[in-house]
Amino acid sequence: MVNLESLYQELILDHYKNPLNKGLASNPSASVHHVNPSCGDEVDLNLIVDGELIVSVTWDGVGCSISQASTSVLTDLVQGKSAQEALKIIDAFSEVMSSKGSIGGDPEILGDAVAFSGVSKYPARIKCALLGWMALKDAMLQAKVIR
Amino acid sequence: MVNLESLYQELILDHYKNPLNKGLASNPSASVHHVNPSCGDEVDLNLIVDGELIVSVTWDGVGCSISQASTSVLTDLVQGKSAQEALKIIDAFSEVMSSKGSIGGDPEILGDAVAFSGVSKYPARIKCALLGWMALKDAMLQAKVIR
Amino acid sequence: MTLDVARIKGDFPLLSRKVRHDLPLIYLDSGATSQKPVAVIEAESDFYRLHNSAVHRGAHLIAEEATDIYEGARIKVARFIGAESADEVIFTKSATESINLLAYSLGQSDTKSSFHLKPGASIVVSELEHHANLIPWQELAKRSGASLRWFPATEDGRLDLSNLDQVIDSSTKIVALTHQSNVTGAITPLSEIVKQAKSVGALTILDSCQSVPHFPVDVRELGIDFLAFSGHKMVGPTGIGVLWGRKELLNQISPFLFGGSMVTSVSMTEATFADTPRKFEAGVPNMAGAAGLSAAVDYLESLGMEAIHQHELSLNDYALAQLKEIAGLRLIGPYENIDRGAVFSFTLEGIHPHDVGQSLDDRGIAVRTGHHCAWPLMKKFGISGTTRASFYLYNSLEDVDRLVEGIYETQRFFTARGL
Amino acid sequence: MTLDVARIKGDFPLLSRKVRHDLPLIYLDSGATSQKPVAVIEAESDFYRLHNSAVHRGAHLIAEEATDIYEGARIKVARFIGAESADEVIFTKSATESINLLAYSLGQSDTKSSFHLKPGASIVVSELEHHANLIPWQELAKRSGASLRWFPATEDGRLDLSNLDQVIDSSTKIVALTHQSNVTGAITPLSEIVKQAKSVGALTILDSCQSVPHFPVDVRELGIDFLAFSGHKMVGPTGIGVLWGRKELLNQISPFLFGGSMVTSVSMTEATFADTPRKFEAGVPNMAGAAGLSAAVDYLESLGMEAIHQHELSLNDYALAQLKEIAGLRLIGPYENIDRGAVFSFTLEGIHPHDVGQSLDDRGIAVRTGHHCAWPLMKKFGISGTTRASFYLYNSLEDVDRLVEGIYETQRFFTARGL
Ligand SMILES: Cc1ncc(COP(=O)(O)O)c(C=O)c1O
Ligand SMILES: Cc1ncc(COP(=O)(O)O)c(C=O)c1O
Repeated sequence: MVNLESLYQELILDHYKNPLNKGLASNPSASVHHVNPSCGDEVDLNLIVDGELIVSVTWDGVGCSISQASTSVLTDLVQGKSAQEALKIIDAFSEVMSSKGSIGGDPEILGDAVAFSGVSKYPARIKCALLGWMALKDAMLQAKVIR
Repeated sequence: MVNLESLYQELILDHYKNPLNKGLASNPSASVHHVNPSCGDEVDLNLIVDGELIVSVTWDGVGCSISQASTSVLTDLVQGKSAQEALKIIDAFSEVMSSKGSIGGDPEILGDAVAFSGVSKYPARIKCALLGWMALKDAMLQAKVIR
Repeated sequence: MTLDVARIKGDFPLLSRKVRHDLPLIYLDSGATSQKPVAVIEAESDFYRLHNSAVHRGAHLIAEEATDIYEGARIKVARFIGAESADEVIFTKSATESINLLAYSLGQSDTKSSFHLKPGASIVVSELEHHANLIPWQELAKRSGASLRWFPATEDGRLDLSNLDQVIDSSTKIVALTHQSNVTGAITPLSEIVKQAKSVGALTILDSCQSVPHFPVDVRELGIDFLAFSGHKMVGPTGIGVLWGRKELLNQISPFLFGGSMVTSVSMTEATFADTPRKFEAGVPNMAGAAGLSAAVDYLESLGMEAIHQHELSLNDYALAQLKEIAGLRLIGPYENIDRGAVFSFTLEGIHPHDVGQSLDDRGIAVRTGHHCAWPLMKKFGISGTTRASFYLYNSLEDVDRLVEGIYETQRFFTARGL
Repeated sequence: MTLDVARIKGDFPLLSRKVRHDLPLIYLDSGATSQKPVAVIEAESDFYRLHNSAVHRGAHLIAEEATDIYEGARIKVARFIGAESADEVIFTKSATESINLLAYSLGQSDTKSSFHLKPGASIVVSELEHHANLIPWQELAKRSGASLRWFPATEDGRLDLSNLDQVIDSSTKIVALTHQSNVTGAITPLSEIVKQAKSVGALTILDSCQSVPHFPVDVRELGIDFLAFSGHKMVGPTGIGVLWGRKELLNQISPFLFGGSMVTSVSMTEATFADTPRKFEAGVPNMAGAAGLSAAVDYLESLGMEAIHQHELSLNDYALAQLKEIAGLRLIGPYENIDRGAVFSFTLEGIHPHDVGQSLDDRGIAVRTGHHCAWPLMKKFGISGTTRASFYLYNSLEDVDRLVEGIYETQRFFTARGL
């Protein structure tokens, strides 16, 4: 049984208080707006690519600590990676989220995002954790760097 | 507990085999068509009045023994009565039908129609027994001999 | 017999009821609604006792559990009918709602859609339809100006497909047919119909109220577009039905009921809608009903749909042989045991169906009488109604004997009284 | 306290559930759905065990019993809300369906009808509406060309009626309002509104999802035309709702769902429809649900609706006094215990509602978080959601203490972590 302490790890609340890459950069290659209709959390995300390379992911949004922190961690993680690498990271994170707590996630791939593995025990919060990640996937599709 | 024998009394089956006043008279004061939508039983009924007096009630129809016999008994019973008297008979019969078997009915008022008292134990058949009776009431309303 | 009926009867509490004159009940009215095994009854009550909470809404443990149960039911139903994904399964209150949902939603298709209905377009049904798969299309035809066409019924109560490509032609947008007639038991041969519908670009909609409970149904194999059925006829609870549809179609058509849990955003003047299945499930759904339906699917699968079908074929053989022998009995439906379910609608010379039903009821045999919500079919056969005995997985050959005996006794009773 | 809450809790099996960390459950989410007493659960299962059969259809004893139970439920509900006759009570699957039924049916009113909607006509709602009483009217406005108007919400989450006769004017055909807000708990003062609606000839429709379960409601006293509510919020089963309407109006408006048991005659091309309530209840209904709803009404009446109301007023007094004291807590709804139900929506400075809900859940306290299907109201208050604790007849003063304690602990937990 996960407890509150292990769910709200320091890293998560730190990103919530001091989010990275918040504030939308101009002239994005793709720009998306995603909502979690069950709670009203929102994220706007701007993606700038150079060829296959992710140059910058900036965002703005309102929402709970989980959705905001996980978007912050994500944007930091994928900066400078190729679109394919980013997609692998997103897929790995999605797998952790749908594992009901059985997969902790590989820190080599997921970096700080492993801190969110406790969320997968709380079905109602999974969508929070994935909000920014699904937005980025969508943006990459729009920018045609993945299919 | 009513049994089949007491439900299907000889009188009922006799009227079913040899219905009275079947065949519609022409030039009616009022003419109605009633259906029991749950089983498809139908009755057409023509009423001829002279002032307040019921001169003739003729009918045609298809349906089960209960609906056909009870219409036959009815038409015989009200012939020559005043509309008010007929209404009293109809109300008395309706009361028996909604009594769930607790009221047998007054033979002075209901005549042969007391034979149908067993029907009130079978909710699904009450509408059969009342089909012609409700048609006559409707016809009397249309002919404006009752309100 | 492939099913152990004695054991199965024991699973259904109602079947040990005593009825008139303290007689044991012989329940032959499963075409109207089936009885429920203990497992289904307890799935509902366990939901209330342990997991009741509003799905998709709460921020707490019980709400998570309720959501798991509800979405688990969706996955189970999807597998049961061979759907591509659970998103293709929409829970409604009944087959009636499922079909009306479609009729309203398709009626909203905009002018650019290939399903847009206008004068000149046609909707195809049949003379065998239950009112639930007839009146919604009559009303849609009226609203849209499209015309309603139908396959006639043959003498033995099957679809007359002799004019297949005149009935379904290039004007046809919708073909909505029963998969098994609730009156005659005839099972609709689908492959030619679906082929023709596909070739003209029409949608095929199947009313499978009387098929999904009785034999294996695989929506992908059938090649149809939509399918509707009710839980209560397949040993499941009342108040829950299913609409299955191909996902790309469900995502194209408009929502039907509007309210909570089906939106992506809402302002005072405008709302945008979620994808299927959410967009079709406004409001707090029948969660206990879904739990019960899930248990019903488990129950049916534990027996095996093919075994249930074989069981009904055995009942058919046994019943048809005896019913044929009864003088004055006219079967409304096929006499041969091919492509038919264990449903026997009949008339008895000189005795009205209502009186037949009453007499059988007096002997503990529960049947249905009347037009069976298929009034046009009655008119076609020139009758005002039939007596219908419909069998299911808990009925035995002895139940057939009791019915046949009851019919003979009924004839004797009324003949003795001069009918 | 007027209710013996300890004894009442014992009637509700789910309330003795243990949740996270083996804590006893404190259920404060009755605004989403209520828990069910044993009497309701057993009414449903008894229906299946003893009386299950298709109502209005069979020719046999069990069908008679099922019909008696189903129609008995209708009579009971009619008395409970003060209807003139049982014919005024229509069973639907939910309040959501009830309201959509009205929106579709009224939208069909022909041009001669005084309810006919066309450009220039208006429909009135409020900023406090649940999506179920908002989106159906948005859609009707779109379909008909009528305009949608609304009463704004005041700072304390009530209806702002200061412009009553500008909002409801001679163009108004429909006034559809919530009787008690599911977010703020504010109870709508009806007499002036109904008077104004009557004076302009508009229909008044009440969404009483949050009122009928909580205090005495008498439709004749209120002078309204239609009323909608759900069984599952009033200790009844899921999958059953009610639409009440004045009989002469119900007989005037068109049916909504088409199918079996709602007709007087049917041919291949045309059908004619029965009177209310039959014409609105196509198909085999949720019979077990009706049996359960009937038992729910019995249960509520055994406690007394006035006693339930007084109980909630005591909870209000107790809760409001403590919630006021919590620094950083903003109540979305009235602070004073006048015309409000025991529903407390709040935000906590610096902590998102989702995180509040998660923390309370971890302490065994079940609340709801988010927009509560009242998104426009959230926008009005400039927030993305609230945490909502909603109380009912089985909640005690101790439950209030647990909530308040939980809020303080939540604040300490997150403050200690720098929020
Ligand atoms: C005020 C209000 N109206 C309508 C509804 C919709 O009720 P249901 O989902 O039972 O149809 C709800 C509950 O969710 C409500 O609180
Ligand atoms: C063939 C058929 N279609 C539709 C229906 C309607 O089903 P329900 O009343 O459960 O909506 C029935 C059953 O009554 C049926 O037998």
